[in-house]
Amino acid sequence: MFYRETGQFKTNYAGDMAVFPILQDRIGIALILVVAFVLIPLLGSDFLLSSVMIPFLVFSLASIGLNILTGYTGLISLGTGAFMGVGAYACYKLTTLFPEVNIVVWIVTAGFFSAFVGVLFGLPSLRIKGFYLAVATLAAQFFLQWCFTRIPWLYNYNTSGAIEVGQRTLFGMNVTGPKASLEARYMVLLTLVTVLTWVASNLMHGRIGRSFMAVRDMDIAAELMGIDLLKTKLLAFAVSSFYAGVAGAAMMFLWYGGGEANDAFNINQSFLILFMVIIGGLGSMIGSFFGAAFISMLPTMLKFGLPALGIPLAGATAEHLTYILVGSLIIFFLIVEPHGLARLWQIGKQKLRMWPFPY
Amino acid sequence: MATCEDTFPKLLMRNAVLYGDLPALRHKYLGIWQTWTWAEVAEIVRAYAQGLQDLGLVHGDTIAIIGTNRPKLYWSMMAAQCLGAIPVPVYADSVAEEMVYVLEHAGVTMAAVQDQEQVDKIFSVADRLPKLKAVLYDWGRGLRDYDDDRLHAIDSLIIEGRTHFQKDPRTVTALSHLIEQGKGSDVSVILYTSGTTGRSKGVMLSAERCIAAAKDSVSFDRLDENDQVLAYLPLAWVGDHYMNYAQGLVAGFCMACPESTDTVEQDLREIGPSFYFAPPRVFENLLTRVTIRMEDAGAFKRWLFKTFIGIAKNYGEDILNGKSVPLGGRLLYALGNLLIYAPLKNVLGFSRIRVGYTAGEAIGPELFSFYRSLGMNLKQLYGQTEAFLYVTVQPDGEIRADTVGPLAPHVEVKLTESGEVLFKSPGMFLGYFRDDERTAETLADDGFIKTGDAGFFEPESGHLKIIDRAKDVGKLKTGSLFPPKYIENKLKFFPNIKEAVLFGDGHDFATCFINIDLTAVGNWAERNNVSYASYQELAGHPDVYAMIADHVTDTNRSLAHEPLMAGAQIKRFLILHKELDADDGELTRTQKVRRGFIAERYATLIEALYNGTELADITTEVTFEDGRKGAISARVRISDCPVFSHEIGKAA
Amino acid sequence: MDILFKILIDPFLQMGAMPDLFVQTIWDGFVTGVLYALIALGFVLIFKASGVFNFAQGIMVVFAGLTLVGLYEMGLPAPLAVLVTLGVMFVLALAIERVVLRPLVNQPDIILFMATFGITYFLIGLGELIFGGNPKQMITDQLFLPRGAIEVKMLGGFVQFQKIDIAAAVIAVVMIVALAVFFQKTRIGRALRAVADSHKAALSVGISLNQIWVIVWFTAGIVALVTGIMWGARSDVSFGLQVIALKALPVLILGGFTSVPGAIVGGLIIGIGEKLGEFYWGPLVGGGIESWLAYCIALGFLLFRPQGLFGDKIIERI
Amino acid sequence: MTRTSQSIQKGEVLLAVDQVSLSFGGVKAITDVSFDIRKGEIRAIIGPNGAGKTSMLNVINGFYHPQQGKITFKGQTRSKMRPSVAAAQGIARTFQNVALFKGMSTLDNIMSGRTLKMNSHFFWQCLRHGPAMAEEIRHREFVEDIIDFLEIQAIRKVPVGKLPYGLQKRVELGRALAMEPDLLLLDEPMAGMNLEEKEDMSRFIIDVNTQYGTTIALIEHDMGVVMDLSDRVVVLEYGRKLADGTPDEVKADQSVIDAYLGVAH
Repeated sequence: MFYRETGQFKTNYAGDMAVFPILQDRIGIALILVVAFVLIPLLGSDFLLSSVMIPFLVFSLASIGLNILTGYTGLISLGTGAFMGVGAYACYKLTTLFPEVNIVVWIVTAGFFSAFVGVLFGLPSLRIKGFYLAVATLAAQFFLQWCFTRIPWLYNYNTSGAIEVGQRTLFGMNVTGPKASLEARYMVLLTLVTVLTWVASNLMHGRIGRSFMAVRDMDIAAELMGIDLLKTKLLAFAVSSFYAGVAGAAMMFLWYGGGEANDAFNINQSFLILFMVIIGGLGSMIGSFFGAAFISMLPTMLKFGLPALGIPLAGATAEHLTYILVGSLIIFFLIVEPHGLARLWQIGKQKLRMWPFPY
Repeated sequence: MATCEDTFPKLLMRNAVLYGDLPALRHKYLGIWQTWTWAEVAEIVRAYAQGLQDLGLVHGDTIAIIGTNRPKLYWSMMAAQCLGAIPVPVYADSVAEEMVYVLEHAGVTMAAVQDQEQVDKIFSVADRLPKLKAVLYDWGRGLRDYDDDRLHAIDSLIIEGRTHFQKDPRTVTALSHLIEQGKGSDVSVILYTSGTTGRSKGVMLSAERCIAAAKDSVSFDRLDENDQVLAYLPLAWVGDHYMNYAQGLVAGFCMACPESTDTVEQDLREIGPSFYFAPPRVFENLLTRVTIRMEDAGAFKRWLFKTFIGIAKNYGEDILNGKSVPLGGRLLYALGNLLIYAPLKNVLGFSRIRVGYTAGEAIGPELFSFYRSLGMNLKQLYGQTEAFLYVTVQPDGEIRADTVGPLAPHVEVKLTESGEVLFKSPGMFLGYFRDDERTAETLADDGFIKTGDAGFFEPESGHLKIIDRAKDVGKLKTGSLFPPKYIENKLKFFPNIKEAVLFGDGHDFATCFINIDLTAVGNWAERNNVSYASYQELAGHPDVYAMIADHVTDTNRSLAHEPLMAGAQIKRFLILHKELDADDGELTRTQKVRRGFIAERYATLIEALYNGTELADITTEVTFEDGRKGAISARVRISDCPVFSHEIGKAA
Repeated sequence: MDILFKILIDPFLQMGAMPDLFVQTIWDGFVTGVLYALIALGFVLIFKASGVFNFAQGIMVVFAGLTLVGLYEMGLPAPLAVLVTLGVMFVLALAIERVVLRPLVNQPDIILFMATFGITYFLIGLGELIFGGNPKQMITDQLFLPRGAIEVKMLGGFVQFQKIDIAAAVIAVVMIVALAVFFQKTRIGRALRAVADSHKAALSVGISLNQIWVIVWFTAGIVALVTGIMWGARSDVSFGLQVIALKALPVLILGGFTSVPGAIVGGLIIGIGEKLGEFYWGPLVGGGIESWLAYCIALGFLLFRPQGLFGDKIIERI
Repeated sequence: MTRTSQSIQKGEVLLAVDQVSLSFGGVKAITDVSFDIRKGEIRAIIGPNGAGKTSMLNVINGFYHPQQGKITFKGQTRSKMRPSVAAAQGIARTFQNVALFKGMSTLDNIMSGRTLKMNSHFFWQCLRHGPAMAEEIRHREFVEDIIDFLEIQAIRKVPVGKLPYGLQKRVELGRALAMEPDLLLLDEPMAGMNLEEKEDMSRFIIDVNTQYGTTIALIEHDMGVVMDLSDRVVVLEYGRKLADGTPDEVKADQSVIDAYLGVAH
């Protein structure tokens, strides 16, 4: 309906293969970026930044990671939480060993560490498929979690046994630690997410993305076409874990500002992110964002929403109700649209493009 | 400068200078719109011409052009014209038998064709084309192991031309010289009209006249090098040659060729032409599909669509014609434009159309005003191949569905007492190729050309109104006027009716054959879960009969309101058991009804229409896709319809 | 060298040195194994019949246990409480079939898998809402379960057998036998087995797929209840249990998702294996390895037999 | 478009199957079968169901590993080989029941056939610029030729899952062609097609063979088609070779008539 595609034709392949070939889409993206980069930091309340946007961004990053593995390559993983953990602890060690190096550098570098670990635990994926693999990844989850708590070196022998985020600056501005302003942390995080999303979508639109999906859709055919299954799957694990790692590091340093593995990187975290991917839509970048938004904001909405609606809640009861609601909502969504919010979005968009026709 | 170009090659060279870097031609090929600027096209055409010359194409030779709208075929025309040879575009979908008549009659020495299919056709009849020296193909798939030394790839010809230029530069100037010498008075192209009667005639057109005519219409519609058109109509049809080829070269606008016949719609949407031309049939099918697709929409959307189309009906045309419209109306229309019209035009690929024409047949008033009311500047023109199209044309602001407008610039028209329209026009033809007899028939002694159409000028507006083919306008025994096509068009506006053929001349009342529209009725059948195996079965279905009967009755009612036509209401009709088909000779290649032929072929049915029987048996020979012949026989039901008296328009 | 000794030799010397302790460990492992097996069993039942990877099995155990205790605390006599709990489990099975399985029929496995996550969350919330989040004591005596321990003097030391553990083992065996009979002898049982092979076959036995789902989920519910009681009796009834319940998963990869005997053997291997590991090798790395050892055992195992203990070899076709 | 494989000339042996036997846990699928495929020919493998035709293809492209016998391709002899390696050496195939990547568009499916030929660095892939984009475009051009060749422009961007069966088969052929194979294995390319689709498909097969000089080995049930298309036919029955020769020779062969043609008609 708002689409005016008549006369938008491509005279070269670069244009035809663009990620957003339609003008109106490019405009839309531009608007979103403006809102995210300018309006929110200027006008957004602390509450919006701290309890909505920052969690949302961190989870988006994580679910993009898992989506690359599960959505695009068809390998289910229940170890995302742990891989995030690897990122967080790697970043912690790095920045304590080399405090002078810019923290953002370390947050990204941390990703490579978890990528490496991801590859290690991805090795079985050649022989194991489906749920067997899913369970196998639980090994990673529990083993790594155990390491985080049992190897004091990882948390610098803090008595708390937790990561304690120190003061770090970027362009002379505090971006981590207690003194860091919400806006600063938000901007750093947002930039990270934007860039990494762009990279991920580039990868998925190219040769690598295609071989991932080939493995997902019909691994035998893929192999007979010369796609090396092991290499491809391991690459998927690497990329996926990289994103998870960065997300983990970002979570610790830009959101939590310190914390302990058993709370931050436990099995539930892994499940939560798997939810996001599935509710959001397997094999869809934008789906990862939808899923992250939905799952990460739901509890907040309930906690503050229900009282606003005049339903008085004791903290505990709210907690329980949230569980019930989340559970029911998940089932509900799976029933309405098993292909996730992304599919809904897609259908809606198609309708707009075809308006006034139904298809 | 603008005056001296009296041939198309000269125009091409001019454009190469004037609009060197502007796009001249686009072709959706290999997934993207390959684009050539005027300069590039000129270079290619020159090289191509050289190649043709080396193959022995000379001034006065005829070269057949067979295929869909593809750049290389247009270049073939240009290149041939550079050498003073005469391109003869031929309908690509004609079966070999039909094609050979034209090729034979035109005595072609070469043929530029699209692909293997056409090559095979030509070679299958090669023995009857003694002069045939070479066959040039655009798309080489499957031709790899053909060993016929007459076969050449157009590409390789162009390359050879280039190498020849490099080898000896004198040829370059020689060619330029040849182009310069081209005389505007020479025959520029021969267009074979698939005559509604008998064998098709080769209309010879001279370059200077073509260009003169094109210049008039270009300035009339203010077309310029920034316009863009989609070339999707048959090369052999005057419509394409005039609108795209001639006007394109004169105005220097860009012509886009679709990727394949089954992607035209998509390509239209991508290109978004600013100048658009289509026969009424196209608009008709489009509207039918729009209606069908909207029926599948949700209740709310359907309501929205209905309401705002209604609003458009009320205000749309007036707004377009610059008449005064109440503010409320304008606001509603603006809203409708936001919600429905603009999006709809966008989906159809009409958003950018500045000027749109329809011609070739009278267009149903409702159909016509539907598109106009959307804010699309659709106009009518009346023309002929012999006139190189324009006889009359509607200027902006003077648009009406029921007329074809006042005279086009520099056109003279006079009417015989029998009402036949005669004209003289800038683009008028030189005569029929190798057919002086019929040329004489067509030319009135004072040099005017007979159109064979009956019409009259509306006194107040001076617009020409075409009723029908002069010889088709008949009288019923009752003495009242019987213009079949006029009534057929009324019928054909119903989405469910694809084709209608009226009979009545010399009878005491009017009757008609109906062809249902398989898409529309089929869709209806689906929604009312009426199951059917074939067109024949669906056509015979009682519910379908009932539905069509309603349509006919409505038509009668509207006829009753028109003094001239009231007598010609339809008393009985039947639904044909098969679709009328060009391959069976029932339609022309431009999908016009061949009344006479049908009358013979279905004589038994016509008889039944008048002798009052309920059922009639018929056996007809049909030609299948692959050219095989077979026979189908059927029992056809005939149904009666109420007629209305003129004064009150109630059932008599 | 020294480290190699610590890993490869030393533990076995210890075993030899104190055989009574060794036996003790084995026994503990055995009992835990039995309970793992029970959870896995419920899981296998469902996977066989409805192809659903039921993540909720663990929480069903907790939920069953909680309900039982909760009802008792509300004043119902124990036996009645048991009956009512069974009723609840049945209603639960019905509800799941109606609300979750039926609408999601023919969806990809992963979707159903996720749905069971939904169920898990729902049950956690519901359970805590009704019975509160804090741990409860299992009503051992009221259910006539033995307390205390038998000390057996053997191998130059004392080995302690908790009565409740023995009971657990016995009951587990009884139930497995019962199930086996149910599957082999009864009409429904046969139908269930048929379903595992092909859904058509089941219908031919004259039972609708939906009924079958209710039945298996209910059966799984019963198994859950028993497991809940046993676990509860050994430690206490709390949501902490669900993480332990995850241990059923490695058991499953070991035994294969569809094999009942696999579940049992797998359970025992995992149970014993991890106890031994924890006891003899754990100290080397600072203990607590129970949390992941099971998975690593299973994983290592999978690499050599991807189809699990009792699965058939997979021949890939095109 | 095919780089005609270096050493081997048209008419020479491209692939030789020598005394190959294959069995699954005791069940014999193929019993010492030998035959060869010459460069540039269309070779048909026919036989009743369960004659081991598909297994034969699977052996040729390394998906199954024969217990005995050896395969010589382009002069290199091997008994075991990973499918991906076989693909790299220039063996492509289509499948009996279409094995397309359902989630992807026609274009992407065929593009994925180019994977082996693409090698731009991961770094550039991340940016999707410079070398990566250049490479992407280069191969897009190549793929577009195939799309044009197979006349599937209209469905270029349609997810293959939505396509009718006949078209899917065509896309699959396109994907195989994208690999520029020296040897193209077609497993029942016309199964479940109507007459018109069959005619199209055989036209494409012949065109591929003549245009690109690709050697083709195909399994097909439709006797008429096989006899028209192929230069030579090998007949299998119960995993054994029954006959081998030109269509006419095979048609004339008594054992074949009894075993196969007999029952077929």
